[in-house]
Order: sequence, then structure tokens, then C-alpha cells
Amino acid sequence: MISKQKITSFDALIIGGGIAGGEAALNIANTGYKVLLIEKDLSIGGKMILLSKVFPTLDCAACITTPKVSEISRHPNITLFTSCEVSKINKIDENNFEATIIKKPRYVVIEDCTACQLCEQACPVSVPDEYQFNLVGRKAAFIPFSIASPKAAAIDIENCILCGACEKVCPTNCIDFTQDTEEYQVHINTVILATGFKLFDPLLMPRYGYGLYKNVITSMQMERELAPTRPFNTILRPSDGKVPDKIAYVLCTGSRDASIGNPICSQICCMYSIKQSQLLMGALPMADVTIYYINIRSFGKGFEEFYQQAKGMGVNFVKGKIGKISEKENGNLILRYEDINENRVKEAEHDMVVLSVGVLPNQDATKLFKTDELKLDPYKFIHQVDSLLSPAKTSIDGVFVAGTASGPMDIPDSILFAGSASSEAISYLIQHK
Amino acid sequence: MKKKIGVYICHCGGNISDYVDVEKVRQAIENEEGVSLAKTTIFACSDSNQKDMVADINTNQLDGVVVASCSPKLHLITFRNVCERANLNKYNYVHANIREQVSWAHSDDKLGATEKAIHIVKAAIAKVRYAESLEPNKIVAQKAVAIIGGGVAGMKAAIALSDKDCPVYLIEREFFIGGRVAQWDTMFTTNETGKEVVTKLYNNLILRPNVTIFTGAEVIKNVGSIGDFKLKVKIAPRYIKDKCKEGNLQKAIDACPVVLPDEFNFNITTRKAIYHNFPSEYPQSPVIDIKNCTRCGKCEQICENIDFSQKEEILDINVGSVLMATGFDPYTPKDGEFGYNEVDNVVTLPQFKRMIELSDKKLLFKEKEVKNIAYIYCVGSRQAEGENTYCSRYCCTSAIHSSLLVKKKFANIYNYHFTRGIRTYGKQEVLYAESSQQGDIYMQSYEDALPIVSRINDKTIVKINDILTGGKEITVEADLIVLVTGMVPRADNSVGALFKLPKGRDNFFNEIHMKLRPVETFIDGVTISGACQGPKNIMESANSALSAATKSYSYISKGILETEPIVAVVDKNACSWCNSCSEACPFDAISKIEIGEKTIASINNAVCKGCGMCLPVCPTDAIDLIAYSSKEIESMIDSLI
Amino acid sequence: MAEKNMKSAKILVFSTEKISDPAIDMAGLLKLHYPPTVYTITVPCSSGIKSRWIMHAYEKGFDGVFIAADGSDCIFGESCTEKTGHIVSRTHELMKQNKIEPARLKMAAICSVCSESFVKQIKSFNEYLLKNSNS
Amino acid sequence: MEIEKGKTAKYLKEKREVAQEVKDKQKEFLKIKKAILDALKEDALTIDQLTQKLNMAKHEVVFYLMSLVKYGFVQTGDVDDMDEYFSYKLKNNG
Repeated sequence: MISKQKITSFDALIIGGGIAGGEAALNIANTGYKVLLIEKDLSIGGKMILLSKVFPTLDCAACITTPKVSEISRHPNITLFTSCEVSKINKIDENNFEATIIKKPRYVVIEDCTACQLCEQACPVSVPDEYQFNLVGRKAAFIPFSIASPKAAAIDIENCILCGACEKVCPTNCIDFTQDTEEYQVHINTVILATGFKLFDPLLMPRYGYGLYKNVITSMQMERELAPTRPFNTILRPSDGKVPDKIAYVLCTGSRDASIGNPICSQICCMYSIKQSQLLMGALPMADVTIYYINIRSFGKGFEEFYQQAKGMGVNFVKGKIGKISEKENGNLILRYEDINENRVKEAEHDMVVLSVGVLPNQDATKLFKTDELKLDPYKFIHQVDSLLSPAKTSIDGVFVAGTASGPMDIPDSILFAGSASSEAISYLIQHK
Repeated sequence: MKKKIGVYICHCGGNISDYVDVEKVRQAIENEEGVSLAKTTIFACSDSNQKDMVADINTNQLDGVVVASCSPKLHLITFRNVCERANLNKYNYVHANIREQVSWAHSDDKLGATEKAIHIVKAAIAKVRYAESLEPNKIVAQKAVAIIGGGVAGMKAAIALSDKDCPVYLIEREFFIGGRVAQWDTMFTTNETGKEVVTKLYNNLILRPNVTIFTGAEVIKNVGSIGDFKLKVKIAPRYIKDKCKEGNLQKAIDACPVVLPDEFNFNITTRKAIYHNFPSEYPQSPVIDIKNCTRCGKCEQICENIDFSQKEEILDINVGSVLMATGFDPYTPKDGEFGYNEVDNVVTLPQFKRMIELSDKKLLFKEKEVKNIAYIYCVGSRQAEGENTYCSRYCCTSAIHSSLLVKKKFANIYNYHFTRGIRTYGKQEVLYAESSQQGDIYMQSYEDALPIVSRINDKTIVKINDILTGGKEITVEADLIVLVTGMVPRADNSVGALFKLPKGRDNFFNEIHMKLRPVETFIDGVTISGACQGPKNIMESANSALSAATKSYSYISKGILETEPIVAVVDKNACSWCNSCSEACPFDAISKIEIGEKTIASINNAVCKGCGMCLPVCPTDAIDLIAYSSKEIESMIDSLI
Repeated sequence: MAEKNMKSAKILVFSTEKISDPAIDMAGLLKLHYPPTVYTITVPCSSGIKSRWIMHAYEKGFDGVFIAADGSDCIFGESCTEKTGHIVSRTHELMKQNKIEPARLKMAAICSVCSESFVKQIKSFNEYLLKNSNS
Repeated sequence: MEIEKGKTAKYLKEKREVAQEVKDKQKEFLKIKKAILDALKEDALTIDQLTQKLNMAKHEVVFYLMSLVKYGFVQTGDVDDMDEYFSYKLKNNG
């Protein structure tokens, strides 16, 4: 059953509550315009809020995202919808768009939830925690993560056994299983697409053994192991809970590889791997960290210095292409690789391997537009019609793109891009008033 | 004196708590005089903690708040806002820096770090005890922005601001608009030429009544600050009358006997003392290079539009914000650096780009046809010995793009790339793939053994030990060597000094925080964009220019700006007017007034910038700065010992 | 505390909000270590420091005072360097009158990225103070 | 039908069936939870020791044990002499 609701109009619709969408929302709202920010997940903050520390300054990601998400959630000009998806956008005329928004039930009244976690304790279900990239479990009644915004519980209805234990203990009666999907029609004058990116799924490269060998993990999983809200008490390998002491990074996993359909460079993997290597050296002073790379792309402000700093700390950089990874009985991994320096094939043993997975397009936004075509570039990112001078412009007038929805980029570039998209959107609103 | 102070000590998710025993700090300060609440928190800046703080302030009627966390440059404003939301005047908030100046600085000494954190929090408590509620000064913001630099970044920012109905002054030092991009031929990714891009922007700009463009113009003085910058702009004459017709001017140019290296073409060609940059340049009027003009009068005889009586003008402009877009200089190699200026056929990448554009049919260098081209990468970047340790970001892509272009335009070209690892990040990677597929040869040098350029028997040879072939020594005979030079800050960046803009370790202008405040500077009201902040390609420059425009606009869009109410105050009883303070004040904020029998100093709050220069010169110690009074500073000192 | 003093001297640093304090922050960011008995009080401009504050610090037991001055980068104008210099010489006079070794007050211009220079200056000041204490 | 707050699960139960797979997984979790907690009653154990005692795959023991740490049933004990493996014990003696 879907209830239909008509709600008031907004000046700008921003799709995606990650760092780019959030930044754009704040910029536009601060100029006095009404913004509707739509996030499909339970919390805003995107991928960044789940990171440990960020290069090249090693600020904790939370220190940068939490004040922003907090500002977003209380901004008088921003209406925030989480657990929502835009199902279609019709362009009626020049600066008039109509969007249909589907709000999935959270089964919790956000305003009433105090995040006391009693429901979490009471819930008898345990399933893999997607916010910890499946390294530990979570309950079916759960708060996504400790710095989530809104910080409120949610019910994972797919895994819920409807025992009712959560609502019995809830002190504010905020759990409500009668909630249903809702649909909204919204009128807006401009749209910003900040739908972000998808991480490469290393299951598509069976030769690295991800999924099969438990000690082959993705960089996002390592990111969680290093974060303050980490799944384990320290860095552990998932196969047997051992503290690793010989960790390898495989760069360009799913990037610069036409054979898996992604010929471009993901722009961030070198740097986040170098950052993780520095954090690992700090967390496990006795550990060896080796980074297998093709080229190190430390191109941004302060990046080259950061790379040199990692070398100085003793991180081992090996110019080499990984052919195959195999597992030993004790869970250690044998990396067969072409050592480019020595021009021969070699093998090395590590007790944990981190796949530095690349950035892929999120194609969610492409299906939205019914009346106009949202063009994509050859790599399926949102096409920039004037990529040199107006990078935020898309093939639809009045629809702008920000952040990684148009291609791989790091956090500073995403934030600048969001500033750029908000400038275009504000100009568009002023010019079409 | 405050009686109900709330203190929050932040773990910063380990950044602090890994080195500072935050619980010990909490215990050490919870019984300090006036402290009624002392908590630790994993992330003080998180939404949930901010909400808790608001609730704490309300339920406990706190009258002062201290958060001990990261540097105040990051989150002072965050926590001031928390206080405001709890209806506590934000000046009752004091920030203690126990991350940058404690946990990180003393990560080698946990006991020492904890001890220091305790003292620093105590000092913050001492300061907050004396804190007073204050109202910010409100000033009228001039609704106009000065953009310094008329390159792509400056022009984009000008359009963005003009679109927002904000008047713009675009101030370009050169006589022609367009900056570095005007000098480029086709560009990745769109294959538009630099000229096309500049033309597009210029044609858009000149239609706008709220944009004023100055060329040959330099800011020579700046007085004032955010909301009200008063700039003096010096405009050099072109010595050509407005609205002149081309016809005779070209003859005048032809007649000019002075021949000079043409900087627009990076000195690979020459120009006259009366000159154009290129036929479709903007503004479409030549200029006389008066420094090199011999005043022979030949041009005047031919063309009636020459006017040597034109004088330099000084204009006063008044703006609310200044947006810097002054760009970069290409690195100039030192004599002998990879054969530069010593071996004949060594050019820089910018020179090479001009050569490609200016050559027709055959690529000639000093009359000889060029076939083998060697590119040496990272010249002036990633220097192990030298001041530029950074990567210049754009040059790998730019060099590869040029190498593809030269191959397309001319026959029989062979490209040899002497790299230090190609950095065609993102979608630029496809260029590198295309170049490799076309048979370009890529080699990579060891970090400690860069390629060597030498001249042997009239031949120019590049030698490398190539990583990609297992360290094999490879030599290439090259007709032309292209030094892939990076970006460096403008040699003459004096306009930055005029605004006191801080520079980073790389000597480019520095932002406050790369992620939180990426286009703002420590100088309120001045934003930075484009390559003056660090190497960027055109798309990145456009993004940062638009970001900076958004920020500059936000300062002035409301017409009213709030500034810190931190001003000097005079103790009427102690003051006996001696003029010392007024002499010390750099802003003329102090004058004398008569109160009854007595003459004392009076501070003009609207003009006082709160520097405190008047404080130490007062013989009777009659002046204090709000929030930095002697009682506050001295009680902080008492707590620190 | 006395035992601590054997290891490192107690130094009070006056830094400035926009120029030298960012440099001291960056020293932390770069993990450039210096003695933890170095404490900072931040003021808007180094030319606004009162001699009585410096004297107060010695009175309360600080071994040294270091003024991390704005130098020519000062946002309040070029006169800052000269004025800060005057504060130092006036304070030196006061110190002599109170039989305090003038070398226990030091000033250096610290620009907004002078982190290494700050740490170097502080370390040598600390060594000097340690050598000349207990006398 | 008026639905009482705090007892809304019943309402949804009428409209939506819980998949058998979900029920099975929940039962399995409870079983493993009990087994791990029982095994730790006597003594603190390493993952290796737990694996032998429970006859489970090691990586599964890691996953479930870490979840129980997160849920507050188990806590991390000491690390061995080689700094490689931690032992785990019941929190507050169960």
C-alpha cells in the first residue's frame, strides 16, 4: 500500500547526501534557497563518513563530516529525507521539474528515537553489518553506526523475525511496524546529482581469490579496521583473528584494466593506500607493509610529500603487477607478481592482502529522467557537456552534477566540485526567477 | 565570574585519546573552581554530542563552555554555534587545542602530553571564567567583488558572480585577457583550443553591464578588510586610442623597428614594441610596450590612432570581497638542467606547445626538421634536491596530449618519453593508453638516477637506466628535447603580499583547510582559486573558481557582515591621554575625547581591528583588549604553571 | 614539577591567531616533536603583548618566554615587527631590574608555515634554558 | 483497527511472512552464540582453542566472536607472547 502525498515545492533538489551533495546543499541553503536533500541510505555522510583518516593531512574523516552533517540536519532551509529514492524526474518547462520520491519505511519514528540502543540489545537477530563491510554482525534493529545522522534506530525488515522484542523495550515507543512506503510529488526549479560512485567488486577478478581466501580483503574493509569505530579491537585478519605482520596492497584492483571494463584510473586508490599504510605503521609498529603498484599517482596538493613520508616511514613500494594470489594452509597468501624493476616474475608471502579497489560509476541517476536524456560519458559516468569551463553542467539544462557522479575524484576535488555545482545552481535560480 | 562551566574533552576517535589520557584530564579538572560538568566524548563535533551539549547547557544552566579538542581553526565556530543554539552567547565559549598542540605534537611522550593537556584545559577554564557576552559588530558589506587575474579562473568567477547580480571588477595585469590558457592550443578532454575557450569567456563577459574589465591594471594598495576593501588600481596606458580601426595599425606594427623576444610565445618568436599577442586577442587592440619603445615616431607617422599622450590612471575601487586568481608560472629550468640553455635543441613544454601551433606542414627547429622527440618529465617538480618537492599534476597529461597532437599534425614523428612514472589520473588515463598503442616509447628513470642529456659529435643524446626494461641503459638520439616543466607560483606574487595572504610549504597561496574551507584564506574576505593555490588543470581551476565565487558571494550577498567584537577598551579612570596609543594604532581608530574635566582616549569600534598594538604602549596600563585582558591572560598563565 | 624541569624547561609561547599559531599547529600535524612543557597562549598580534604578562610568567615560574612574532606577514600592518621589537627591549629592561637573565625572553618571526623553524627555535631555547638553570 | 503503540509487530506479521531462511539463520545464530558463551565459561580462550572446541571454521568463529564482543557478551583478553593472537573471555563473568 502506497500513500500519496503532495508536498510543497523547493528551489533545489539534491540527490545524494554524501560529502558532495551535503556541501552543495549547505552552499545553496546558505544563500537563502529551500533545498530538498534526498539520501537513499539510513544516514547521510556517504562513503566519507565511514573512512578512518583522510589524506594528506590525516584529519579524521569524522572530524570533517560530522560537523557538516550536523549543520545539514538542523539547517532551516534544508529538508532532509533519508531512506528515500527519487523514482522519476520530469522536466515540465524551462526551470520547472517534478520529481517523484519514494520513502521506504524505517519502522522507527526518527524524531522520537533517542538512540538509547535498548532495541539493539533486545533484538535476537544477527546478520552481517554492511556498515562494517561484513566484518562483524549487527542486529536487525540497529543504529547504522555511531556517528550516523540522523542518529536513530532502524529496522532491517528483510531480516526481522517480527518478534516485537524491540518495541517492548523501547522507552519512547518510537518503533512502528505500521509504517509503509510513501510517495511524494515535489516541484523544484533545479536539480543537483551527487549520486557518488560504486566500489569495484573484486569477486569479478577471481585470480585474486577475494571471497575465497578470507585474508584477502578490500581497502574499504581495511578502512573500517583502522577507523575509530572499528569492528575489532585492533587490526586482525578475518581468517583466524591473528594480528597481521606482513600486509600487502594490490593497487589498481579494478582500475586501468580494459579487460574488466574499466580502462580509467580511479584517482584515489594510490593515496588512500599510502594513507592506510601510514596508519598501519602507526597501529602495528612491527608490521611490514608492501604496496604493489604500477604507477604511484600522488598528484594533488601535498600528496607527493605524503608519498615520500610513507617511504620514509619504511613502507615498501614494489613496482609490480600481481598475476595471481594463492592461499597457504595457515591462511597466508602467496602473491605471484612481475617485478618490473628486476624484470622477472617473483613470489612473495604475506599474511594479509588488501585489494585497493577502484571507483565505478553509480548509474542510479540515469533512469530518472523521462522527458530528457541524461547523457553518460564512455565510462558511464554522468557526461559533462562543458567539462573545461562549466564542469557541473549536464546534458539537461538546469540539472547539474557534483562530485564522483561525473568521474573518480578525491575529497578535496569533490568539495570544490560541489562548490562549483552550487554556484551554477544558484546562478540558474537567480537567472530564472 | 562564571560559576557553571561545562567542559568537554574529546577523544577525537583516537587522535587525542591514543596519546592523552582523556579520563585523567577530566578527573584533573572536574573540581576546578566554577566547573559544574566535565565529560569526555569520542567526537565532540558529532551531531549527537552537539545535541547533548545543547541539552547540558539548558538543563544545567551553564554560563561558560570549554571544548578541548582539535585546533580552534577547525571547530571554534562549530562550538560557538552550539552555544548559540542553547541560547548561550557564543563568546562564553573557549576552545582548548589538545590535538595539534598536544596529542600530535607530543605523540612521543604520553605522560608529558597528558600533563600538558591538563594545564591547557585549566587555562581555558581560567579564560572562560572571565568571558563576557558580546554582540558582533555589524558592518555594511559592499556588494561588489574584485577579481585579481583575468585568466580562465578569474573569468569564470566573474561570470558566476555577475550571474548572481553581483558587480565585478576583473583586474588583469597583462594587456590582454586570458592568462595561460590563451597560450595553449588544443586541450584535453574536449580538444577545444585555448583561444576558443578564452574567446567564449570574453564574449560572454563583455555583454555584462555589471562586469568591469581592466587590462594593464595592477592593484597597488589595499586598505580595509572584509566587507569594505578599498583598493587602488593603477592602469597603464596602451598608447592606442579607443575605437580605432585595424587597417593602419598593422602597418604601424610593420614599421616598428624594435624587435623583441615574444613572451607570449615563450620567446621562441619575436615581436615589435607595438604588438598583438595573436590576431583574435582580447581586448582587440594592440599595445605599445613603452619600456622597449625607442620613441622613433615611425608608427605615429603611419597611424593616427597612436597616442603617446595617454597617461597612467589610478582608480579607487571599493569592494566587499577579493577573489584571487593570479595563476602560475611555468617552471624555468636552470642553465644546464637537462641541457637547458647549454644544449641547442632543448625546449620547455610551453615552448613546444607554441612550436606545434605556429609550425605548418613541417615541424622545424632552427631550420632543421624534427623527427625524434624526447620528453623528459618532472622538470621542476618532485625535486629531491631543489625547492619544488610537489607534483605539478597537469604535466604528464599535457605532455602526452602534445605528443599525440604533434604526431597527428606532422609526418614521421617518433616520441620517446623519459618519465618518472606516468600520472594520468582519472579519465586522462585513456590518453596514455592511446599514446602507448600508437607506438610511443615510454621509459622510466630511477629516482636517484635521472636521465642525462649530452651533446656528442653534433648529436643530442638522452641516456637513461630504464626501470621498465629491468634497468637497461638506453640511449636515444633526439632532434628535439622537450622538458616537461611543472607549475610554480608566479615569480611576481606581490599582490599576495598586499593582502598578506599566507603561503603553503609549496609557496602557492594557502587555503585554511583543504576539505573544510578550501577556497578561504586566513585573511577574511579574500578567497583563492585556480592555479595560484597549487597546480590544477582547467576543469579543476573552473571548479575552484566557481567555489570561490560562491564563497565570496556569501560574504556580501546579505549586505551586512558580522565581525568579531574583539576591540580595545579604555579604562577611563586610568587613562590620562598621552597620545601613545593613538600613535601606535595602524588604523586611526583612537581619538581623544573630553569627559568632564578629563581628556581620555576613545576607541572607534567600527574601525578597531582588535590587534592590540595600543596595549603595551600605554604608560598607565589603561587599555585592554576584549577577551585578552590582563586578568584573563594572567590567570591563564597561573593555570599553565 | 622540579624534576620535570630537569628534562625540559617550562616555556610560555605567545603565538598569533592567523600567522604563528597555524605554524605551531602544523608542527603537530607533521609530528615534529618538541618538549611538552611548552605552552601556547594565542593573541591576535604579537605587537599587542604586554610586558607585565611576560613578567607575570617569570614570577609564576616559567623558565622562558618565547614570542612567536608575526614578522612581516602580520595582517595588521608592517609596523608589527618594530613594535614587537620594542616590547622585547622594554621587557628586557624590566627583566634586568628584576635580576632576570634577559636571554630568558626570546623572539623570532614565525610565518604560517614555519613549523620546522619553530621547533628548531624552541628546542635550542629549551637547551639554553636547561643549561643556564640551576645556577 | 486501532493499533496499540509498542505492539505493532503483530500488525505487520499479519501482512508479511517472515522467510524461513531468516528464521533458520536466527536460530543458528542463537545456537552459535550459546556454544561460544558456554565454551568461554571455564576459561579465556584463543580463536584457535575455540575452533577446536566448537568444531567450526576459524573464520566463522572470528565473525561470531567479534559480533559477541560488539554486542557486549565477550571481551578481549590478553595477547600472546608473539603479539599475534588475543584470548577472549566472558564479560563480567557472563
